Amino acid sequence: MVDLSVDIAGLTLKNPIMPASGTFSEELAEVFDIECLGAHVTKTITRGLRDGNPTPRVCEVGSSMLNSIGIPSKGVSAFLDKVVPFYRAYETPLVVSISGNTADEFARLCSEVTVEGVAAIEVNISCPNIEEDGKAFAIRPSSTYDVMRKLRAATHLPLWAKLTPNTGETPEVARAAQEGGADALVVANTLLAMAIDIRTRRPKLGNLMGGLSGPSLKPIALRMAYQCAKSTTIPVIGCGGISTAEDVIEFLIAGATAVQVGTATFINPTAMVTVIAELERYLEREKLSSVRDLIGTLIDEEQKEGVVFMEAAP
Amino acid sequence: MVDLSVDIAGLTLKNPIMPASGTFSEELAEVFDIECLGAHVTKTITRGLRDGNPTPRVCEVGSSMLNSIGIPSKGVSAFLDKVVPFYRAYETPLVVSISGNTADEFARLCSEVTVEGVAAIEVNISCPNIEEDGKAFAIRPSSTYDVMRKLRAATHLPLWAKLTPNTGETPEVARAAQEGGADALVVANTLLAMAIDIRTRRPKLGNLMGGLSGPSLKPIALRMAYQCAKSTTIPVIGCGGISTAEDVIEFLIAGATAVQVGTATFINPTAMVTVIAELERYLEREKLSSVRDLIGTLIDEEQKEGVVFMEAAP
Amino acid sequence: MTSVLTRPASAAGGRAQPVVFERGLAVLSNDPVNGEYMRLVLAAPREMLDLCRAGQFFNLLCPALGGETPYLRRPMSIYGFYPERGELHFLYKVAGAGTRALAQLREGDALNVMGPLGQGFRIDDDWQRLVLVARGVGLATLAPLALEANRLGRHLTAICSARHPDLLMSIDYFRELGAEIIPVTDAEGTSSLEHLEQVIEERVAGPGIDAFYTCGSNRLLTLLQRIGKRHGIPGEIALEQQMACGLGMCHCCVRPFRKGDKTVQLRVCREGPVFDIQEAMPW
Amino acid sequence: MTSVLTRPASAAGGRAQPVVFERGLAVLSNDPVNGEYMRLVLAAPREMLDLCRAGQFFNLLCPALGGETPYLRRPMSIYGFYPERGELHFLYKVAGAGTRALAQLREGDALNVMGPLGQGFRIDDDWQRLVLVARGVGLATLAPLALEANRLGRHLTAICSARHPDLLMSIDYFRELGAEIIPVTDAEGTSSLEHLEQVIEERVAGPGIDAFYTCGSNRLLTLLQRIGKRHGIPGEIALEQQMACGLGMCHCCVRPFRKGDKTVQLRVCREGPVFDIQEAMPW
Ligand SMILES: Cc1cc2nc3c(=O)[nH]c(=O)nc-3n(C[C@H](O)[C@H](O)[C@H](O)COP(=O)(O)OP(=O)(O)OC[C@H]3O[C@@H](n4cnc5c(N)ncnc54)[C@H](O)[C@@H]3O)c2cc1C
Ligand SMILES: Cc1cc2nc3c(=O)[nH]c(=O)nc-3n(C[C@H](O)[C@H](O)[C@H](O)COP(=O)(O)OP(=O)(O)OC[C@H]3O[C@@H](n4cnc5c(N)ncnc54)[C@H](O)[C@@H]3O)c2cc1C
Ligand SMILES: Cc1cc2nc3c(=O)[nH]c(=O)nc-3n(C[C@H](O)[C@H](O)[C@H](O)COP(=O)(O)O)c2cc1C
Ligand SMILES: Cc1cc2nc3c(=O)[nH]c(=O)nc-3n(C[C@H](O)[C@H](O)[C@H](O)COP(=O)(O)O)c2cc1C
Ligand code: FES
Ligand code: FES
Repeated sequence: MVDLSVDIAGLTLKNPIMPASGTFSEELAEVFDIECLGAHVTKTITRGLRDGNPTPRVCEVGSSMLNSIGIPSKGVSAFLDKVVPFYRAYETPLVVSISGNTADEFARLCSEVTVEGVAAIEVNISCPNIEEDGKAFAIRPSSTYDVMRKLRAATHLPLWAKLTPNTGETPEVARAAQEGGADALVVANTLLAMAIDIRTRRPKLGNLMGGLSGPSLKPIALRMAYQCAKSTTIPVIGCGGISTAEDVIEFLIAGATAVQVGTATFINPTAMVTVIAELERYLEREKLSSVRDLIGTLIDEEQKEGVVFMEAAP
Repeated sequence: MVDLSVDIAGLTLKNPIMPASGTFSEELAEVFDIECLGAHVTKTITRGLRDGNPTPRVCEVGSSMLNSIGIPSKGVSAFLDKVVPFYRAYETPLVVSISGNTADEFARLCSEVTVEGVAAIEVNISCPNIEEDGKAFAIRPSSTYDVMRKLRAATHLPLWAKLTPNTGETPEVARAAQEGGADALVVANTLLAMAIDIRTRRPKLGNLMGGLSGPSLKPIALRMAYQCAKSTTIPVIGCGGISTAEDVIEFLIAGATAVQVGTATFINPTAMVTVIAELERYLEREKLSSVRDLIGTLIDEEQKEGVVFMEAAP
Repeated sequence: MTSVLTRPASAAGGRAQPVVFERGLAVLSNDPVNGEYMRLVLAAPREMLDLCRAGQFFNLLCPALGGETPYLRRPMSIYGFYPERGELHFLYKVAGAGTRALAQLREGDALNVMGPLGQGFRIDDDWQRLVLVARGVGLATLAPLALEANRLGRHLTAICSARHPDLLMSIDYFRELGAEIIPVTDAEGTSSLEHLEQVIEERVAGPGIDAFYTCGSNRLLTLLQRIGKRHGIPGEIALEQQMACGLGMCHCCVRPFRKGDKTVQLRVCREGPVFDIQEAMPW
Repeated sequence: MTSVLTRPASAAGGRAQPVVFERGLAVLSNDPVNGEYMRLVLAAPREMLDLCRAGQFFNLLCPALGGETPYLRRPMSIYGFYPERGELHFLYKVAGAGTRALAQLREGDALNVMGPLGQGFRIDDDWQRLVLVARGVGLATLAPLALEANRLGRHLTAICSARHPDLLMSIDYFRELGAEIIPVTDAEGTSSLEHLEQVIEERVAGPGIDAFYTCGSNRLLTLLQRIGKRHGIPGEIALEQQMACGLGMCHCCVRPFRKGDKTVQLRVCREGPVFDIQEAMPW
């Protein structure tokens, strides 16, 4: 028997596989028993009601997708009344994803979701900070640090900071998140992208632009997960284009302690179930007794000077 | 007969299709007559001799690739003695790509390549600025502006600034490039990424990380090209994942005046020839007399508030 | 995975039970129906077919065939489900990458499907005289309603609209199930809204209509909303929207609906694809 | 595209002429040679085959078959080229996605190839007694050298190394072309470096050796460098490196070489794949 459990800042997960926010909900329990997952991660909510973006909200690009769902939200009280109780029936830890357009509103929501039944709070700091220039908090180290400080003060629960790939300063942002009080980093959210229907000459998304997710994102998210693991001392949860056990292993070797599976679930609703089973078989084949023996085992000494802090390709 | 010609800051190209720096060289003339291209763009050179990065320098990721060639360079005099004369045999304008790790070295090279036979200089400001923190010049508006000012003073030739996708501030960087003196923007270079061989637990690239190019990059580069066209008044040359005439049309509709084809040439060495022919056929079918009638025709009024300056997806 | 027979209430205290299948099914046939449509017949297990309801759909993982590489699943209405014969039918129009790939499937190939999904049509006990109005591929969605009406012994009139009489599909199918057919076509000049309104008003005045069913078309929606309001006749409409998950997780498939004086966004894959005709909003 | 017969000097003042083909060729056969290798035979036009030289390679656009989606082209040495019969042969080992896809090709399928590429083997006029030493799939690269030697009327000795006698390929082929064969295998304990050195030294002392040819293996390289230096015998080695463009544009395929007291980076696809054996550096 191999040990699949991992520890994220004091929270033990029975395995390192969990869904990515926005690609999972109660409905997936109609396809398989979601108790098998390492954690349950809910769609980001905001304090107030929000409609989300105009349709079409998704489109296909190559073997990946763009989305501009926005964050439709029924508000915090509907969430506490309906969603949190659903997950109480499971032993799997519940991770609640939240967001806000100002640091104070964000922090207030953070304290409001600090309730029984919630095991950790994922703070989606990839959303626009409307008090500054509308850039996401996690684009710059300074705004990351500031918002994390306020969030830290608002809860005693573990805080997972979800970073954005739309930055040239991943290691600096990761360090700022840790210094601001993050207990773990989720790396990463979707990458801003666009697609045009050449017949209609209209954007394929109602919102003009949207976030790229799926296989195309994988090498970028993997690079970021590696950078974050190298530049901080808190656990990194990899996310981006993961759809097979090999993808998971790549992220673990790069230094991630756990991973989130997003778009792959849309293509194959039981993707996470398959990945858990195959990860277990892989460890058995490799004669590793614990999945933790994989984490951060990348052989990278030869590239010591490396490019950990270099944001420029060629 | 449709008119394929476009104007890039006073330089007329017979068609909007040209190769991307680093994916083209004299050798391609052994496959087809390169006189058919809109321009010839050479691999980035630096002033001094450089070896480039350790091997392996490329790997495949999904239907795209990573490279960490680095910038092996025989230096400026070998370039002026051997490469520039080769292209004098062609009428197609020659665009020379240069780079430097300090603004002064960069500017000096810029003036050294200002010679007869060179029609424009592409300045690859996606390379690390070693006087600051090693981040590429084009990651921040301020370093972009500073280096462009020095480059502008070093030549009378048209300056094309090549931007990096490794930033959260594309519109600001684009504006800084224009203010600093760029005559056109090339959008964009490769995106920093990584791949790991799970059997050997080593990075697939000798340099640990490398740049993502090919189809996966397209929706990201398209978004950037659109942002740049919206936020500046100089021509934008789209680049990233372009491999078909449809891709070209998407970039032109988004606001690009011309495009560069990179990785597609590795897969299909005559990709540019095919694209030119198909673009012509498309215009005929659509009864457009000039390719210029496509540029910037995206129907985007409904998204007025848009996200032109929003760097945060969902 | 596994299944139970009823769809659980998600919010209730207990754990949800798996009721949606994700499975590879064997292709029995995949043939053109006329120039524009194909019918795909899959061998499906009884327990999956027993869960199907008219108006529901499946999300199909279109194969990488013929140079196409569709990525997201494609939603397709159930065209027919036959628990006795173990068959699941789809009727589709070849539109883009996904359906072009579907069209390459040959007998014996496998196709991964997920479903049944969404809410099917409602047929209240006192709805005896049903009228469906549909055009083109919309008939695919409404076809199993005829089967259901037949099973329940209701009277069904199918007003089938098409560009040309050649394109009128499912007519024989509807007729076999005892439905009365009113074909209307552009070619014959019988499919105009004015003519349709007249035909329907005559039935309202004559035998009477207890409920309307339609799908997809904006013009038919507004027409039936108007007639329905005028005479207090209820109705339902099946709607389409771009989908990703098909399950209700991603919120990409929303459309606006009128609930009293509010507009709410509902998920076509979850609260739909069948909606109250008066709540649907023209687009 | 089109072609001329000689490779132009790139740097010269005039314009370069197209000499590299990129074309879809029909598969004539694609069969296993033994448990590990496959031979692919393509129908190729005369003007392409006339340009081929022993030691050159093609860059193959492996198809998306069998669920594989190789992206970059895969370099493959010319195993045989027969202008008279219109055939181009490759011998390959199934390794990863690209060669797994190649292995799915059937008679009549098309395969897009680009080439011939790179510099082939040199056979100087006074090199009468040639010795090639190769192992495994390296024999693919050296096979056409036997053909060339035969055409030029040179004496060729082929020392063929393998894990097991079953895996010794191309032996019949070499023999047909009048080459003398010395098979050595791990199974028989005859493939050790010591034994090889002894075998080669005997030939140097006996009939004499004018030039060595080898490929790919570090061990064979250092052995032949040593023997070559000792006796002043020139030689060539065919090397491999990851490639993208195959033409010389991308600089990803470099390896270090000794030129005098300097180390230079040369492109395997362009300055190679065949290099002077003394300039090659063990890795
Ligand atoms: C609930 C539901 C039931 C449907 N039932 C049927 C049916 O029985 N028969 C049939 O022929 N068609 C049906 N459709 C439409 C069908 O889903 C699309 O024709 C199909 O997805 C087109 O895919 P494509 O790759 O061929 O076309 P493309 O245009 O290449 O598709 C590109 C993307 O747009 C989406 N898309 C395109 N058209 C539609 C559409 N009308 N609705 C939703 N998404 C779309 C695709 O799913 C894909 O993600 C239904 C749609 C929905 C939502
Ligand atoms: C000039 C030259 C001639 C060659 N001739 C032959 C031959 O005649 N027969 C034969 O079986 N093999 C030959 N090879 C090796 C052959 O190119 C690889 O086996 C093949 O590319 C593997 O591809 P894959 O997708 O099956 O394997 P993967 O391991 O999945 O390939 C992944 C990537 O690595 C590259 N790669 C893997 N192995 C090699 C290698 N040894 N050399 C260069 N790139 C590699 C692939 O091209 C691809 O880009 C030659 C290589 C070179 C450079
Ligand atoms: C439809 C959709 C909705 C998403 N919604 C959210 C969200 O609400 N909050 C969030 O933090 N990330 C959201 N994401 C991003 C995912 O959580 C994940 O970071 C991203 O998709 C990359 O992972 P993947 O490639 O595995 O999908 C969403 C992604 C998709 C595709
Ligand atoms: C092998 C390789 C080498 C490259 N070298 C350079 C270079 O020297 N200078 C530069 O500005 N861009 C270089 N690039 C980036 C390309 O010019 C181009 O911006 C990028 O590849 C995106 O376009 P593509 O997806 O069409 O390849 C290189 C790209 C590749 C793949
Ligand atoms: S398609 Fe995902 S919620 Fe409807
Ligand atoms: S493979 Fe591109 S230079 Fe050799």
